[in-house]
Amino acid sequence: MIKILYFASLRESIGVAEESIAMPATATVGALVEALRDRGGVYAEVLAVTKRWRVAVNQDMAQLTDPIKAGDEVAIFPPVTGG
Amino acid sequence: MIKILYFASLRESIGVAEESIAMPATATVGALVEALRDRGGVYAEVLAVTKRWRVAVNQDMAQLTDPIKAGDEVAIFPPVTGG
Amino acid sequence: MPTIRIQADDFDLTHEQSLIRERHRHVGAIASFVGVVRDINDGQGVSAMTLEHYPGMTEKALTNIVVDAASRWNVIDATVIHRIGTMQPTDQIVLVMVASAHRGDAFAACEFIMDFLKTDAPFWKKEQTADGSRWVDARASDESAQQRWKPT
Amino acid sequence: MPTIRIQADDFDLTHEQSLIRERHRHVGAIASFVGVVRDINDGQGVSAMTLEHYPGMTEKALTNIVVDAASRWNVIDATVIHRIGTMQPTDQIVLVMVASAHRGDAFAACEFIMDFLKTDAPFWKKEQTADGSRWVDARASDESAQQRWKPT
Repeated sequence: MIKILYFASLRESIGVAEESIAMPATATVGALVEALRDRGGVYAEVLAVTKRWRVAVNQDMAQLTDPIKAGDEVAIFPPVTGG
Repeated sequence: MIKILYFASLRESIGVAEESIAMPATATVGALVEALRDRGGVYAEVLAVTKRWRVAVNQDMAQLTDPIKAGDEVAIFPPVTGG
Repeated sequence: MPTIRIQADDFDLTHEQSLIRERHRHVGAIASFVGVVRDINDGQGVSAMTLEHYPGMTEKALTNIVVDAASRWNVIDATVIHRIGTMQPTDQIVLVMVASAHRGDAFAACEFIMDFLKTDAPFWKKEQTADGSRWVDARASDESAQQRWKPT
Repeated sequence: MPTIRIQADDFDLTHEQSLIRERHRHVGAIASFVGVVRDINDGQGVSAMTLEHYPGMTEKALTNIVVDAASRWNVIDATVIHRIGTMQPTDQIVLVMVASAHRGDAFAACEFIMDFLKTDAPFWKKEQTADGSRWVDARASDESAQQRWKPT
């Protein structure tokens, strides 16, 4: 299982802060986002390719082509605005 | 009369912090420094053209070609080292 | 070596700076940056600001940024404090403090850390305005400020 | 508008910054620089440092520098405090604090003021070392730091 965390506006739109999802052993960040988007509804909306969102894997910023494996912590969030 | 102030190492070398000197009505900073240098001794030494010193007229940094007139306050000092 | 703290409480500039000065006798220059809640943003009045973050990743990201800075400039010590929770206009949000032997390094490292904090540290601001609350949009200017540190 | 002070007494960073924050509700960024007495200079131990200045001209020169900075960047408020007299290693010597709406202006104006203070404000340092006291030489690097602000 892969743990998914949502933050800020994404967390509010989706309505959950955390969930778990099963993925094939050789999945990528892009495949995970695709799987979430395929759920339709708010997922398809907030994760649309035209929207600006970021992904971190195990607390490091990640690219769509980066691999993910069982036990990873994947976070999806809007561009950061701290400071 | 023109008031002359010396600071830091120049004040210590010359041994006075302040003096007054009479100058022609159309004098320049360069002419004043020349007149002081002509005294010889420590003046000639610390105000040598090869030494790095700065001049301010009425509390603004000045050039050798700048004019000076009676009543002006002229300060001569080494390059500044504050901060 | 660097001090990285995420906290709801306010911080005290003099206190943080004294800690650094007491620890190192070779420090000649300390550059600091404090981000403050403004009472206006994008033309609208702001009555309060709430900071959300990603626990764990924030500390990791900030540590990486400070380590990067220390590899580029002389950094004797550094402190980064970022507040979370709800703040009011004029409240302090963030502190970046860098101590070096000389001022050029302190200034550059401090600004570098701030620029990367803005683009890489997982914090999000939500503003309270007369029209309700809104998430603050990321600024393109923050992206370009970060890009200019890229080696050319 | 700017606060310019020459004083023998130490200063308090938090206090100076609070004064600025209380006066202005549009401030989003405060960049500060503190110069500190190092226990070493040019390879020799320093036990004390005495600062001499040119009363009157110092205030005038610092005011001009801050006015120049405010003509180039958004400067909502600025504070410059320079100590005179005798100080020990780890003591604060100088504070330059600049408040702006955004951080780029605060950083640039703060560094600009420090760079010009180093070359244009009439202060002189005398160090106490094991070999006696010596006047500190001006650094070529300070001259070049100042020159880079010239319009190109």
